[in-house]
Amino acid sequence: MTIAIVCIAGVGLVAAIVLAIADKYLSVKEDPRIGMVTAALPGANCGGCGFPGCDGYARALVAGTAPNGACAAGGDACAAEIAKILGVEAAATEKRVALVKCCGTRSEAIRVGDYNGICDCNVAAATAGGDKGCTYGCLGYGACANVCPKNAISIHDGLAKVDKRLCIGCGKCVAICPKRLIELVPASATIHVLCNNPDKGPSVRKVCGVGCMGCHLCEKNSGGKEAGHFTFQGFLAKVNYANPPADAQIVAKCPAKCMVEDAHFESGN
Amino acid sequence: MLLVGAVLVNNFVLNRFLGCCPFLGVSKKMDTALGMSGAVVFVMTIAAAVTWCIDHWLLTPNGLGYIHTLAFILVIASLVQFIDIAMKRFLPPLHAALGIFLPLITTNCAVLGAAEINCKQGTGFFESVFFSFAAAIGFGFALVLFSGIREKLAHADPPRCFRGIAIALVTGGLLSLAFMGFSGLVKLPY
Amino acid sequence: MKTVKSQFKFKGGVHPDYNKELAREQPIERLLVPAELVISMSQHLGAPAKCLVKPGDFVRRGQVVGEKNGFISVCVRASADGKVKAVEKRLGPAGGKADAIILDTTEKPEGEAPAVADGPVLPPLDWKTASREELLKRVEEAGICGMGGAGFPTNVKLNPPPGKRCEYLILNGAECEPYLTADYRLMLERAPRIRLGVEIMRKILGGPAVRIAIEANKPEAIKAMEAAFADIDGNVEIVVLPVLYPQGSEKHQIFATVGRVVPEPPALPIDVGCVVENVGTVAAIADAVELGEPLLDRVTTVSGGAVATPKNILAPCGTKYSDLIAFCGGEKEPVAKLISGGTMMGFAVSTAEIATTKTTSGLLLLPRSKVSQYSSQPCINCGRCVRACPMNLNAAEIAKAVESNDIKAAEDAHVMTCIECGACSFSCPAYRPITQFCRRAKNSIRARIAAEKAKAAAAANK
Amino acid sequence: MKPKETAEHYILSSSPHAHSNSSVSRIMLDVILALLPTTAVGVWFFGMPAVWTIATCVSTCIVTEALCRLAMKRENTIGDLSAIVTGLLLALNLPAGIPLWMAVVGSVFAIGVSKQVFGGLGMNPFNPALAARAFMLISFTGPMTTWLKPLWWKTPDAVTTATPLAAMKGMFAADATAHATPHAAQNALEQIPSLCNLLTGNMPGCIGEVSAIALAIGAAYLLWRKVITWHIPVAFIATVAVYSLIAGGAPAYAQVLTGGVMIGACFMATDYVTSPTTSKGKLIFGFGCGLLCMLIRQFGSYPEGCSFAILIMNAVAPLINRWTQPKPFGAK
Repeated sequence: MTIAIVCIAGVGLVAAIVLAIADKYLSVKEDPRIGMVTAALPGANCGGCGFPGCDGYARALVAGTAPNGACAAGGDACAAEIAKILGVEAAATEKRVALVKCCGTRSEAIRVGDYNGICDCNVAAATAGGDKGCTYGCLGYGACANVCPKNAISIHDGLAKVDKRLCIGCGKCVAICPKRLIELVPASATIHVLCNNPDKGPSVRKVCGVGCMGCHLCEKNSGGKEAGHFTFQGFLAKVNYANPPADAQIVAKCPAKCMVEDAHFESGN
Repeated sequence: MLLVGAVLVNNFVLNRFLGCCPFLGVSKKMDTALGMSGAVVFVMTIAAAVTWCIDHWLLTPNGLGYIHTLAFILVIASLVQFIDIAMKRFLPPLHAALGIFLPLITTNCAVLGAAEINCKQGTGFFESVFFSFAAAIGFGFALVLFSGIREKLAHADPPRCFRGIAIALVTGGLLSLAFMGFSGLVKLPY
Repeated sequence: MKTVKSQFKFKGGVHPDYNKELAREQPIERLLVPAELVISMSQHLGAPAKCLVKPGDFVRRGQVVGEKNGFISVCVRASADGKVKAVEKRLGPAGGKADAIILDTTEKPEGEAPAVADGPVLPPLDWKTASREELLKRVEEAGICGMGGAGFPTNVKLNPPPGKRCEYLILNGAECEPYLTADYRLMLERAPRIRLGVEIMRKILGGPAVRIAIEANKPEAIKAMEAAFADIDGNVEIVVLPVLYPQGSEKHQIFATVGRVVPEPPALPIDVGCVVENVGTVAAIADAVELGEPLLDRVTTVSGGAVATPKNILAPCGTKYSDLIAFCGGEKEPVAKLISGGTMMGFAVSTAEIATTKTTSGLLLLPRSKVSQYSSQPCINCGRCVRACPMNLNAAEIAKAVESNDIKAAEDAHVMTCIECGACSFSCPAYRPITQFCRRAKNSIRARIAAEKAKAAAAANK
Repeated sequence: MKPKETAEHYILSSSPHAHSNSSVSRIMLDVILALLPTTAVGVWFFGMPAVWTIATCVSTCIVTEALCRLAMKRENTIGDLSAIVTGLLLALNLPAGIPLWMAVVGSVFAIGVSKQVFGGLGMNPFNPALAARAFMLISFTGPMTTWLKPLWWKTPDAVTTATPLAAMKGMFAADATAHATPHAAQNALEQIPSLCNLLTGNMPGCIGEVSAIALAIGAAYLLWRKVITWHIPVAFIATVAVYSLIAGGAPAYAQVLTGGVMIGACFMATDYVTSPTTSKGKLIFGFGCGLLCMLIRQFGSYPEGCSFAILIMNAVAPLINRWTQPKPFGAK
């Protein structure tokens, strides 16, 4: 028995000494911050940041080649901690979320063709411009939903909808949308214009029952041009998110019915 | 013959069901599977040599055969650590390729299993090392095969309840079924 | 001059039903200028032209209305007299939107006599005395781009970068797309024009050998070209190609005629000393030089099972599809699919309000019975697409990778070499949209490269 | 208010807009047609038990496929005929006299465990019929190796008998010790049916694997219909023949014509889903099948290695595919 204990202890001791020596004389010097950042990260190795594992992201962070805050799993707390380690301020910006600027559901916007092919907006748009009559509107083939790392986007009635609570504002959907109709807006904003068609009223009406006609009523009702709550691009009203309108009454007064209060779909689970 | 026997007939994963954890864990991509196989071959061969020495010169003479499992765990764990550190220092390219797999092997039962089998059979030093090497090759072979299938399965669309590890287990079972065909091909002494 | 059989056969390829008998015997007919033309600024490959007119302006036939905008770009000229009704974004056949001039041809420019329909627009040039630069400039002024489908600016093609020499000028008369007969009719009816075009191009390119590639299923065209080129001097051969789709693809034609292999992108045919031009383009060059006639109209085949009388029509660029269909006597039966171009590489469009461009070689009206639907069945790994692929790609793997959103794997499988000929989808027993998967991968890879470039440029500016 | 839509839309799809009109169900129908001669011969030799086995396997496969799709809430795929092909192939790989409940279990395993679990046709890594056969061979070794004697077999007194394969296995060993016991080798050689019987299938074995001529007719039909290419069958059979020439033992023609080699090479190994796509890959695949098959026949503990060999090569197929990617036209 004693021999056994001695043997095991001996083996353990020898191993420990060898390891200790190895660590001291053989180890490679690395930036100590890499280890600290790795520790601060969740360690899930999910790859959501685009780097091979948390360690890879940590190295990129320390090297300054990756933006802080790309770790969706760790969230703000994690970003703040990393910022502390790296000695830079976490960008103190307001939370921004994606907004799909189209409300032309299947029952409101016309279709002009029977699309037969891959369920992806980019290729659908490359096929005769898409099957939707409005060439600016959401095709509903879910390219944005596919790239969303948080599954915050879902397709309802031919339209993409963003769940505000899940969205982390990474902007991947903004980049992938072939119609360029997704925008990052402040999460606090509640009044939105859900249309992306800058054409004249009559041509909008030909393809969609709820398209913005550029009638400027929203502008008038919210205090006129001087108030600066809206900007116009062609015949399309856009909310000035730097100075958003507060009076929810204008929503009901929109004759085109493309204005809503809190457009963010909430899945309820 | 020993090589064929250990690689095909008594394949560690598919017939002895040793090392199932990395078999399922790192077989999603062919590249990682190759890296893992390399690391296993490397560690298993060295571990066999070291454990044989320990067993033969330290434990057996002292009549301590009954604690060899404990001793081997200790030795293999520290050995892997040591290799990790040494490799990082002297062979950085190899470390970059195998590095992340080394810590995983620390607890790999295939390594321990090979050491156990060796000391149970009481084989000579070179035979032990060679057997471990062959077993590791067999493990790597199964791992690479399996990763090929799993890469193919990545495009498959199984029912939701079977996605991920469940379907991998079913596949592993079928692969093991196929390997049954090799039984009797080589009569091993153990 | 001699006629030889092609000695090189590329791997892969398919045999679709050609259906050329529908319009093959129809002589080219001229369409009178329709009441409204939609002249797109993007009729060619590369940057769209810059629009020079505004609503209310009167324009004359041949007047430059769109200015060349960049190196790879050509000018756009008005195809008829008329008044500009509007300048707006219009959908093109490929699904993209571009500025287009809506021209009302019923209102003629004031105070002047109606223009002669075919009057010279540019001063005619004597190609024998004109310099190479003058000829090149004329090709550019005439707004000529490849009329086979891609629309690559011809003056760029005819002006190889320094250090590269054109050894072979290859005339593409393969017309391997099903249904289309526009090039075939052109070769029959305008063979002397094509010969003249060849001589002009030979001068511009510094006297390369000439190969005229025609598929074996067009014996009359081969005869017509033999007659027209009988007394030409120099190294000129007519190469009879086996009937195999995609024989008309630039890379495969180069291989079939002269046995050279164009390397992977970004290599171009000129890197192996070849320039390939469509026969229509060659005839347009002859017109532009000898007659001073810019590229204002082109021959378009209107065919398919649902059109009353299939025809080959010489129509002004910018003619709406609806006008072409009306000229052919309308629809015989309900149209299930309207295709701009051929069935293998053409674009399905959603409306007949789209207008022709310099590259519209055909307009097909397919009835329901001729339309096959794509499905989402899984791949059964039969390997037919791999055998069919003329670029020797593993199309099945690419499609599967794209299907599971693994664009990287598709890139590793060389998806960027894909020429989108459609042979894979054509041969797939599971009716999978393989070509579309390839297209999707290529789009996202291009988008990623563009984004990386933009990022690098932004970083450089900082 | 929704604006007015035109009643009929054009179909919008990406090019090409033409199709070769081949289809999955047509391919499967071709395979079934190609298997008909073999099935007929099997029924002719083994009588009603064969009919019952085939009927049981095919119907169980269809029902299992339908139930699985129903449980998965997916589109029913009986129409692609692949379940019938699986059922037929499995039945042809079973001895005629097998208890029917075992055939049912095997069919359920084939469709349920080795095909639909992976998501159905096109996704399975192993050939369903072969996986089921291997599963049955291991689970019901006795019944799976009890061969019903065909009509006109030369030992009329017995109902069941051994296959020539068992005899041939002995011959490998016998060959090595031929000098010592020439008598044993002679005995074994007598166990092998005549070439004529080998070709027509008048010998004990699975329902579908006995008649080489019927299988060859089916294979020729598939080649003519361009359903399969020559690579896998030729590589497979050639490897078996060359191996037996080199290793000695039973004559090469006997090795090729007995057991599952013919049906395996022409119908099982050529299964699209589980074999490589490129020509080079197919040659390697066929070679591997032949080699493993003979190794198991000579050294393994099972008399027949064909199904195991193909199963193992099924597992290697993704690797072969990966390393035999075609080189693009114009690539260096």
